[in-house]
Amino acid sequence: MRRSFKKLFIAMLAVALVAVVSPVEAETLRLLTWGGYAPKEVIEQFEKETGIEVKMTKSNNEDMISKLKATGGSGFDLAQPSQDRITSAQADFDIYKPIDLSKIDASQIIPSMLAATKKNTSLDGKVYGVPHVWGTSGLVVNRKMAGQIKDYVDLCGPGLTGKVTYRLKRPTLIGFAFSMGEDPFAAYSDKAKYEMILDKVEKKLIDCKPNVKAYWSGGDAMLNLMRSGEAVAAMAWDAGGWKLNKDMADITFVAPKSGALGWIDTFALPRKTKAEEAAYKWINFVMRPEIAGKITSSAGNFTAAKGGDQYVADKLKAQFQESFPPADVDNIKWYPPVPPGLEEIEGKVLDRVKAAQ
Amino acid sequence: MIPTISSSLYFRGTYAVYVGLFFIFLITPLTVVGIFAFNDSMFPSMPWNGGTLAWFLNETEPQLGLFHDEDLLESIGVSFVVACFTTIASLVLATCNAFLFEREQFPGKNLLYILMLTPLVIPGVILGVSILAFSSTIANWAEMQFDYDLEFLRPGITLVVLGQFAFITTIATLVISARLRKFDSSLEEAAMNLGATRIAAVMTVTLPDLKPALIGAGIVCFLMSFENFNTTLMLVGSDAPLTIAMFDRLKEGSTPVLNAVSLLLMVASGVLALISVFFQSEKPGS
Amino acid sequence: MPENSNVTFDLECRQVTKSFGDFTAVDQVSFQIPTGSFFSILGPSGCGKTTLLRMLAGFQHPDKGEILIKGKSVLGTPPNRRPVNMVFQHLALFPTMSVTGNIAYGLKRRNVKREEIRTRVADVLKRVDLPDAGDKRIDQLSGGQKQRIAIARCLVLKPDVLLLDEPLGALDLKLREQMKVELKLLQETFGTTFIYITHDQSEALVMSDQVAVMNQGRFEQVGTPQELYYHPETSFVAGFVGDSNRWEGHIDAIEGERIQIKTVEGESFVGRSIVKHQLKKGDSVEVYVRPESVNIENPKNRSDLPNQCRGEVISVLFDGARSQFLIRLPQTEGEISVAMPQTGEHAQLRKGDSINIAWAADQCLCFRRSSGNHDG
Amino acid sequence: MDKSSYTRFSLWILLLPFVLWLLLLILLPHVDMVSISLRERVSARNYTFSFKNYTEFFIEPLYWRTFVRTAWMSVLATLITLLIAFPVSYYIAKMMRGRLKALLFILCLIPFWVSELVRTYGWMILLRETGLLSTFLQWIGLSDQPVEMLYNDVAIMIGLVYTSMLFMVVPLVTTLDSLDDSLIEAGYDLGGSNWNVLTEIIIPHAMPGIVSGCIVVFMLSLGNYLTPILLGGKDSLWFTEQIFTQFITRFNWEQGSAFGILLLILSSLIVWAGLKLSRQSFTNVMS
Repeated sequence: MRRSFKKLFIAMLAVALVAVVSPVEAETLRLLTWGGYAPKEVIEQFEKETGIEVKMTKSNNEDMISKLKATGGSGFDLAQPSQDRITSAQADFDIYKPIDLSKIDASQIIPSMLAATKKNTSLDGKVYGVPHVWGTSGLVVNRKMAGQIKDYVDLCGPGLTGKVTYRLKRPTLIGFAFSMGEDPFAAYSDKAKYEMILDKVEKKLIDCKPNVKAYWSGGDAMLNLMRSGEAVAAMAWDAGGWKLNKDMADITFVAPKSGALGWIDTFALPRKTKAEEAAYKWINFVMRPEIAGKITSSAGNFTAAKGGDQYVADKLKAQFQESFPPADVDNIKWYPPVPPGLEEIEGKVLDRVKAAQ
Repeated sequence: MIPTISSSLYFRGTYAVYVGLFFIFLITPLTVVGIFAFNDSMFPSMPWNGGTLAWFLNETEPQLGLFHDEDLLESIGVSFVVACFTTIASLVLATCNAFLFEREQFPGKNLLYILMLTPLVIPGVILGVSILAFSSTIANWAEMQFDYDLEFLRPGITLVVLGQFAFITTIATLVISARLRKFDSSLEEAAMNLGATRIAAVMTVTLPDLKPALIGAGIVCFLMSFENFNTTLMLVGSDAPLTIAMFDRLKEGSTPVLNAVSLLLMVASGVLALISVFFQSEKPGS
Repeated sequence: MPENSNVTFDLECRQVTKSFGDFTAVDQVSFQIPTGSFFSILGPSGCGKTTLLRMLAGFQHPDKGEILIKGKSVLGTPPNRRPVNMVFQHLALFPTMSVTGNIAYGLKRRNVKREEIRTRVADVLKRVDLPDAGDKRIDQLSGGQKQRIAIARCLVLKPDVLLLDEPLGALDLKLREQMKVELKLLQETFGTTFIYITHDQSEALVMSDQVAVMNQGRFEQVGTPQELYYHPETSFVAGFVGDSNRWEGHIDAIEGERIQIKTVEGESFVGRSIVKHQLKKGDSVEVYVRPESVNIENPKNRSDLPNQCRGEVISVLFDGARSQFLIRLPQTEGEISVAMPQTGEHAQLRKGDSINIAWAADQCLCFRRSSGNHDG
Repeated sequence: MDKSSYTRFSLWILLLPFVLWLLLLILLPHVDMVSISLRERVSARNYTFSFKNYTEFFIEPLYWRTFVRTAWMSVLATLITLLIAFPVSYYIAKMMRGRLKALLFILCLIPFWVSELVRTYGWMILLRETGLLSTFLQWIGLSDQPVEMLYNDVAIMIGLVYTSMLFMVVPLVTTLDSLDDSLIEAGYDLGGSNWNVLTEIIIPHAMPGIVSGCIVVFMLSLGNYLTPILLGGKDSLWFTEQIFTQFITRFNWEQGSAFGILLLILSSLIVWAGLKLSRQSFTNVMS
């Protein structure tokens, strides 16, 4: 028996040692990204073409910043934060590395989006982001059961007790502010004004709480709630609405009256990226129109790749046009960069909403 | 209220029913998890759509089975490696600690003993957070001073192991100390008297005697590491252990593949439990 | 103890002292043990005998003094290098090993060759009369067998001195009696020097060539069992070795070796003084009389012993060969134990009978009262 | 070699790894956390010493409320666990014999062999609107529409009690097992009633087990994250969640550290008070 114990112990030691000693096989690219932005198919094609292995970690804006803050900008080789969240995080925590634009094939990218992103992600004259996927936040509504919902505030309407879901994150605050007739973006530079707006929103959200089934945090959670009928309306991303629409015609994405919130997710290099070349290769690879099309099909959102939409299924285009009549496209509110300090105020509002009963 | 004291049939009956209900309470959630691993539905919920093994074996989305779900399999691998390291490190230190506190006399021993026990009353979250904060402080300082990144101090497997090691050691120490306390130290003296050096005496006499405790503690360490969530969550890097991977999916409302993983875990734990029972009941000297 | 340079000593202690804080466990103990003898250290628990033994084994280090084995100091030698082996109080057989494993343990530590280990283990097992026990587990052995294995485990190493720490304590009475004899025989066949510590006087008296009586860290007396029994040199030895009746009193008169004592209760006894005590008239003394040295007088045929009493039987304590009468002395209400003669004489005495008892002055030992009292 | 230097040497060898572990993994991280919690961000990458993170806690009622609620729910969970576990432990320790006893005891350990996540997951499947209990209630006709039993305090409580049950049962069975039957028999023999025997013989004897079980269960509940989050849903409101939120979604380590320290102080205070009330010593109870 003693021998078997020794064997067990030695076996464990061996496993542990092998795990340590075994070198990282091929070159790897560690992606910190959103669900759907790196579909299996695309990864496989990239691996075949370059021999670089891709390892993907699903994440969201806050999580990306917090992970990179904790690692001091290491642990990942390429991240995909939204363009408005880059500069403040960079200023505070120094977690990104400037992009070498000469290594980006700019000809593949829609120039207006590239220019806008460049502008919004510049700090001290250095550019930290390149656009990738863009989309909007708005309403996902089960038209049969909650057809009356046209704007964010309608989520708090009567007869919806325990039937709606949204995130407890800053887009919700911004969206509600717009639908309550305020312009939070204009108040970005005026802290006092901004706080006043948020106070109003906070009250609204607390009053709204009985209507909430759950605060979703990941896209799939929202999809499941809507699909199972446990929720009939949600504040969510357009892509989620369209995905649901494919299976259940009653559910679709609706651009709210006060305007959908437009976001652009970017490519940003963590400061201590270990595979910078691979990261550039990946960026140039996924911005190819046919690859961009595949990503759009998987994520449900359009990309900043020139001509990417030719490869997108007609169904999605039709859904987009249905949700966004031309006037609504013009009405999209694009996020300006968040000045530092605002998120702290927002955080407290969110906490208070969460805690209210 | 013991069998030798008679009590009414009614009392005994009620008592037995109560205990029975308790065990139903204990077993139900686990049984349910296991059963729904075989439900042919996209959600781990009613209605029952008939049995299937798809959640183990199916090769394609959307009903991707466990054995083809690379992410889950990889996270099991990560958990396994982490658990191995944690177990080894905790056992080694815990054995040292047991000898330190049971055998040695030194000033401040009581204080150190209490400090040794403190991880039991530090919430796992805080332990994780504090280790994260401290390791980044050091790593940032090293980067400033020497322009060198101490990568192992950044969130990742090493830090996860360290974090788990911090509190699992205490538990292992308690298990091993309890056994060492019962150990007749004259056996060790006898060994030295028969010509063994102190180290040889410990290796040939004391450690074999501690073996059941070491195996028991090892299994406990392994399981605690494998199951840990709170501390790990704060320290995890790009390689997610199983609990973190499962939590990420659970938040999103995952498919019954999670039931499949859970069932697998239950079976594996059951086997470990049997091993430990087997070793504990083993007669000394065989 | 007489010095004798012709005899070789296996073990010699010189002025060995060991204190734990304020408490002196072993106080300037000196003794010598000739080769091949069976030496016992007898004393009540807490007298320091275990500490002394552990210093011999090397588990404790004396504060002062010198320990020599075969004439060489072993103070700097760690326990595992000392040419002594020890049989522990609870034997300390390794439960994780077989009998063979236990016996071979010390040989393995000396890197003895496998073949030789096998023959030596077989040989020693034969000598302790357990030739087939080699493959047994420790928990399969009886108490007596364990005892023999524990001794075999030490003797196979051919130590200069074997230390035994009350190894019979855990055994039941019958087995203990049997093991006493067996131990003595083992010692004789192996010819190894045994140092045996015990609080049981019978073990010490039966087995030993020499016995040291130890009390409060000191050796009170070293001698053969007979010397200790018949000629105790201190009141402690008198009280500890064998049974005794004890009184306190003072000296009324001294006539050579004969002394006249008046006890606290008022009895007058005639006793004998131990030479080295040099008692004077008026000194406080303790008086010891063994129950077995008290005669029960035939009323028709009185002896002329100097100490004569009349008393009433208040209890008959029947215990076979060790039966006693408890007798009250009516003048003083004092009590005295008297051994029941094994001849059957007086067997008819019952509670309430009155009898005459008497004893010789030589059987009535007087010692100066020591300050540290004990209940002998 | 001198014996005393020999043991000194072994002492240092044993002491060194322990002290390293204690310093590097327990003490210094907490010291560092204190120092982080005393920082306030002035501007980007520029911090100053301040108590703001602590005053924040006292000014903002929401943090207070979460704090008190967490402590209160944990105490409640501990008491409920004790009340449920005591009769069961007693049954196993004193009413059962031999194999059946061992079997029941091992059965109690089963939940431990499965991760907390799986346990909570099981309750989610049972309690959710589309779950087993809801379907069952509809099937037997007690309800005509799906019932949501998840996302409320009762669900949290069930989860907490379930998760910590084992840590109460094991110490209780161990101490009750060590109570000699003859003491109970003597209690009855001398005229005691069931109640007398329970309160004057059994409970005093089981006190160390009760206290150690309570401490562990309390700490586990207080530090729990998964159960309140997954079973509590939108109203979970748990203090550990605040800490996670500060660290992860707000990347405000300063505030998070302050909360962590406060939680640590709270838990130490409650454990200390529990020990004082029950007149037990920490070292005795925990080992």
